[in-house]
Amino acid sequence: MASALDYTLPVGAHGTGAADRLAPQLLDAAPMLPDPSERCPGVEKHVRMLHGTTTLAFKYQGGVVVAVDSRASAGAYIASQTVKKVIEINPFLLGTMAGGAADCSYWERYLGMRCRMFELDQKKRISVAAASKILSNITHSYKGYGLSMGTMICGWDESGPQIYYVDSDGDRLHHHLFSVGSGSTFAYGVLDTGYRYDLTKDEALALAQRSIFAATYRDAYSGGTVRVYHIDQKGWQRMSETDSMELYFKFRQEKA
Amino acid sequence: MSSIMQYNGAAIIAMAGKDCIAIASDKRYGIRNQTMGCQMKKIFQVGDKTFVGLTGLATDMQTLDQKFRFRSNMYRLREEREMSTEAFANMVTSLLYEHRFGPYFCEPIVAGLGGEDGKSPFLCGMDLLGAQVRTEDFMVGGDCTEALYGLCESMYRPDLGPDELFEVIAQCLLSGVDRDCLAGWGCVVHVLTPEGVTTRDLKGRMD
Amino acid sequence: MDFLIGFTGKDYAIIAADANAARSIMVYSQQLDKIRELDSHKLLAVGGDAADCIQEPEYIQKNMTLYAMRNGVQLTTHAAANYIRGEKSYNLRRAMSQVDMLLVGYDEGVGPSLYFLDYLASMQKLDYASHGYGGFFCNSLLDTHWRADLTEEQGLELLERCFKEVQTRFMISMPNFTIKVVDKNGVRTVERKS
Amino acid sequence: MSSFAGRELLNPANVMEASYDAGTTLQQDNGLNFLGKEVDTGTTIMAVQYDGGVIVGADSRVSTGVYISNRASDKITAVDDRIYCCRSGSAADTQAVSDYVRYFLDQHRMEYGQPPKVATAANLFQMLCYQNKNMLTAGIIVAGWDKEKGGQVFALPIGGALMEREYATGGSGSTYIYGFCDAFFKPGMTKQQCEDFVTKGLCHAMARDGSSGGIIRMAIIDESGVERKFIAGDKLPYGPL
Amino acid sequence: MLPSSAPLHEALGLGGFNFDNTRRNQVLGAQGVAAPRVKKTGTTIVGVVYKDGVVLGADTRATEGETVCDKNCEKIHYIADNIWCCGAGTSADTEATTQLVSSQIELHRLATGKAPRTITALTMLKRKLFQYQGNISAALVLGGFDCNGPSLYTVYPHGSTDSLPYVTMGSGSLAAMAVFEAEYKDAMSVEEAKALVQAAIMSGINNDLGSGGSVDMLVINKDGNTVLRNVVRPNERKFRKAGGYSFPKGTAKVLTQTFTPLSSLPIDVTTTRSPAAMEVG
Amino acid sequence: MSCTEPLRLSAAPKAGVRGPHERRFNPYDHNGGTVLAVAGTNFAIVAGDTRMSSGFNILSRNQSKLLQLTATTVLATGGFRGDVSTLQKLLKAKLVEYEHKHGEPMKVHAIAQMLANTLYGRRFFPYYTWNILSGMDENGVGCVYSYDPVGNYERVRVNVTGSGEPLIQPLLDNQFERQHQQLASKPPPLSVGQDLAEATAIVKDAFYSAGERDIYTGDTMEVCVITKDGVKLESFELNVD
Repeated sequence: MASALDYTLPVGAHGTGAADRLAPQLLDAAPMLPDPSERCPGVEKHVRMLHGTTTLAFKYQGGVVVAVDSRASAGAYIASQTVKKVIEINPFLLGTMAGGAADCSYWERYLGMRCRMFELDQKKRISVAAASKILSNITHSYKGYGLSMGTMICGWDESGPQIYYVDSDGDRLHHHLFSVGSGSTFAYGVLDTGYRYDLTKDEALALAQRSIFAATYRDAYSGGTVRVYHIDQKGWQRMSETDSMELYFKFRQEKA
Repeated sequence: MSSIMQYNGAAIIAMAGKDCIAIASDKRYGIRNQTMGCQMKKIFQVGDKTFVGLTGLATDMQTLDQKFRFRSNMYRLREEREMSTEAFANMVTSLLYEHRFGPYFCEPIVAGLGGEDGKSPFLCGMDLLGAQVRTEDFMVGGDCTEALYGLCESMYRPDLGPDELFEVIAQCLLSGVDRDCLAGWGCVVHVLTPEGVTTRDLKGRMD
Repeated sequence: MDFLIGFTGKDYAIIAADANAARSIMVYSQQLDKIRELDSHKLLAVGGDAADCIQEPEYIQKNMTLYAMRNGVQLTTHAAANYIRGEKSYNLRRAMSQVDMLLVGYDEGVGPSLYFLDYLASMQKLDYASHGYGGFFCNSLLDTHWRADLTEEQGLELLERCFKEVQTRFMISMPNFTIKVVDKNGVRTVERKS
Repeated sequence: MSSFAGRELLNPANVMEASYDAGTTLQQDNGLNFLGKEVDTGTTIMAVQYDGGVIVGADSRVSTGVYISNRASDKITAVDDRIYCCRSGSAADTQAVSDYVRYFLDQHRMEYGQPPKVATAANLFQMLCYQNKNMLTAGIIVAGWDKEKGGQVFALPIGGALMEREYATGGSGSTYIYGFCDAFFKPGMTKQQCEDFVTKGLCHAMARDGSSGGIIRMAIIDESGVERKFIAGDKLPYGPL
Repeated sequence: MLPSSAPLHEALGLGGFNFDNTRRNQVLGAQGVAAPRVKKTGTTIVGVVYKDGVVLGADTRATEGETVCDKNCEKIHYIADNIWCCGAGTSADTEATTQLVSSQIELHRLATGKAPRTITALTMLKRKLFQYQGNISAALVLGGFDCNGPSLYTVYPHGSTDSLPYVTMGSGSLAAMAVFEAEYKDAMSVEEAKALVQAAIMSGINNDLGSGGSVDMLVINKDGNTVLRNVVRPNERKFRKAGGYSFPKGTAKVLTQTFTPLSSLPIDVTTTRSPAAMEVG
Repeated sequence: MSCTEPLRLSAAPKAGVRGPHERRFNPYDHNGGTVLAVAGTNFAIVAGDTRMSSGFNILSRNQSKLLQLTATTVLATGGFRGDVSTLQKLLKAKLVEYEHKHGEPMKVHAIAQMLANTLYGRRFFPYYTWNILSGMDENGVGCVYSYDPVGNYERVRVNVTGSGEPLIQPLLDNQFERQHQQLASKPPPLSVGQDLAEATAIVKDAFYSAGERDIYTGDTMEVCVITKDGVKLESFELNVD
């Protein structure tokens, strides 16, 4: 099969076979490529970055909860308030987006295709570990080119619920709780305090929502809708999509 | 890279109506991307019929507010009369231009009622060096001026009454800050008529 | 790298700071008190440039004492906050000092109050606030758990949660914290329960 | 992207313009940056002694970047009745300096009750240019006639040196006619010979140098007074001497 | 308390530039924050000498970056009744500089008892601009009519000046100069001169994005001056949505509302409110 | 004037003096302009201005930014004109190829994904273009896809991009999303509630407002109305300054 891309990217013709062909590691430095920002004022207004973002995922006794905000900013300008930062890779796998919106959505879509190929090839579902490894191999092969991604691959496989963090440097971590993005510190504050492994499902969903909301309130670059997903052995389910403005006034009323 | 004018974030609109003016601001106090509080005062009443809205660096907003108050109070003591809105605007200009080579990072908007009858709207915006822009319709300031210009340019109509003016300015500000990361977290609108000032807090997005 | 945190509660205000004195890659001491008692009912927590953190609050404290001696009356917390802001904004223009501050105080008839001042001399009266990287972890915690009617015990408990969060997530080790409280009886230091 | 980090403290133009550097190309650096770029008389000027006086000549082009902001300027400025200077370099600087010199020479004439000497004027120019050399871009030729020494030419290159010469050329166009001058200058020319020499020289410099052009302006200074002449742009005597 | 921050300079009203913030702003700049934009007049300004006087012209657009911040500003500034000055560059600088010279000229007129001359204004302007070495970004076209007849000058920010029968300045100067170079003739009538100036400004408005709005003109001759504000308004908005946008009362959600009658307004808000109610000092 | 005490002309440092800087060829330019699209319940509106500019200069007053791809899809593209033309050519070729292969024109959602892939294919040397794709979806509802230059895309109700984006988008939000209008009805899920006439009036008004304030938006606006029957194009005069 030809390259997944229209034009061959500078490196990495990623084959679709089970064994990943690693791209040649000859990148001492990023390639000297033309950059529109040198000549075109306001280029940052147009390339959608999810630098300001809050995403989180954690494991608990009932599975995995994934929650995200929905803002894409370009400088101080809000380019979109309705970004879907959870990418539904397949019925058992979710990916989150932070960093370059196009990078995340393209490569996670590509990952979906690779996971499907794996299934057809092996007659079984891919593990979360393997899926995240494919992604981190890709990002590592493009290291230094300027990709920007901070993503969590979450899912349920034979070993149960799993969360892997993969970023554009090729880093890949396995843990039970992550938050990624500029608002992640704020989300961590609420999350760490409220987190226990034996949370009930409702508590877990509420905690995730509350954590993302806390970040949308404090972090200028996070906002919009708080989306919460839940993954258990039957696959993922979209649990709620709530405007953070509604949440603010709801929580304020609860406090009063 | 963000500008120093976006360090704390602000958005202000002033509009002229029929024998009234409205001036509105957001309420966020932030430090870069972190919102520290959402009760910040950005519009200051410096005289009976004069408001000044300040956008820019918070510390300079507060310093300038004090200087404006000092000067307008001194004027009142010396002259035994209120400073007219126009005189106040000119005072602000000269104060800012005095700091031409080390400016306050602050762009004021002066709005008030004046003229012979004491109820003609007066609106004046300034850049941080004190160059005045006087308009008869609306004036915007802050870090989402483009959004506010676009909204006001379409939604503003001349000769609105105080209540209609309030609704228009409220829509302009609420929709404007919705596209700006650094402003919002609630809005406040003052409507000045020859009878008095109506101040309203608006429900806005808090993200 | 300092971490300051404070909030008002029911009839008291509480303020805390980490106790690290560090430079470059090493720690000199983990017993440093960063909260200065300005007078009987006011506490000022400072963070930022180490030298400025000694000079600036000392200067403020001495001048406030001088004012009280000359005029026979102490500044209210509000007045003190404005005085500090004025001094800071003036100093900014000559010798860019880099000190972030939290001021808490208790005044008869007003109750407890907290003022937030950043190194650029902008000032806000807030219910709860924090400075430093720790704030990135704790502000959301305060947003979620702070209430106007927290008792002192609840307040201390909330503080402990914040400390724990900072110790969990923040890269720099902060083993010790100073906690001080101001209420109608004046200022006092609170020992952490081990 | 550039910030205003590391820029000069007291240079608000830099500070204020920083945002343009950072984001926009509005401030065109190719042509019309009339605020940032200084007006520059990229110029050909010359002054030549002849038997009985001096002739000073200059082109008339003044440019701001690539834009000709004045195509008929007069770079020959009188600082006294019979003392003229030709200006090259920054228009603002040379105008300011020559204004000062004219003022000092006026005072001087009143104090001493007689016309100042050319050397006096040249020395005043030298003092101003040398003492303010850090801020001035001024290449000046002072020429004139006085009773003591007749026609004289002083060259004042950028930096504030002062040299008396039989003839002097200056400005960006002068480099094109060094050879011409070396070949055709001779001491003790007649007025007509000298005039031909100056017009030919200027004309060839203007033909080759992009920053010089327009018309030729001249002043012929001798005991009888000053005669101003100009040669229109379409009448330039380009060609062999 | 020590009066360390006593604004002595301010209390004495000494005037002149104040450099208090300069160091602070530099330090802030070194920390990597960008400096803000200032209002500029991208501008086409022109002047032409005709048989009996001078005609000045200007467009009316002021920009802040790529946004128009004033659609109808006045760029022809008053110096004296017989001397006017068009300004391009940083708006604050052109206004402050011309105002200052205007008042100096007035004082000069009172001191000497004579009608001011254009060359006097020119000298004042060029001295001031040269003193500040181009840091005051004002590019000016100065026109006047005095005992020596009409005169027209350009003044550049660094303090150099030119005198010509027709001049242009600003970002639209090329477009305007093209019209002048093609159409100018000596000893025009006032009508011809006005038509020429209008054509030059229109050329700037249409072809230069930094210029726009309407055409302002001003004629100065021995009889005084004639201000021709907005003589042509070619860029009036051509379309508005019928009926506009109306929002019935109650559209926006109001959380709290207070009314303060004007007569009872406190003079100094802070002194009358208890500290507890304060938000900012 | 004393010789020992130098006469200082000015203490201010000279403005506009900058160090040397490197110049390189850059294959990008910023040509300004604005495009927008609105999805209605049974129509879609695509609009764009026709000004093409560079710096302070207008390069063309009549350069359309709209391209009809199929009977009911229109692509609106702003940005660097060189990349716009290349992208348009490439897309047209791909659509023809698709139609030959599959015997039917490409559906709008497929075009949307194909465009995203095309843009991302140049991730490291991007087409500096911003695109809005609009058409009718399989249910006969108008649809709008908004893109960033490297191919992130999203289906939205309304979108505007280009130099007028920050001016127009909040107005469209206000009129079509109505978040802060507690008395107004909320829009349907994928489209706006207004009818064609009302939506067109708002779009036109938004462009005229942007033309007032954005220097890069002007000359002519083209409005394309897409219905199930096809595409209708109208033009309106904007300001020319």
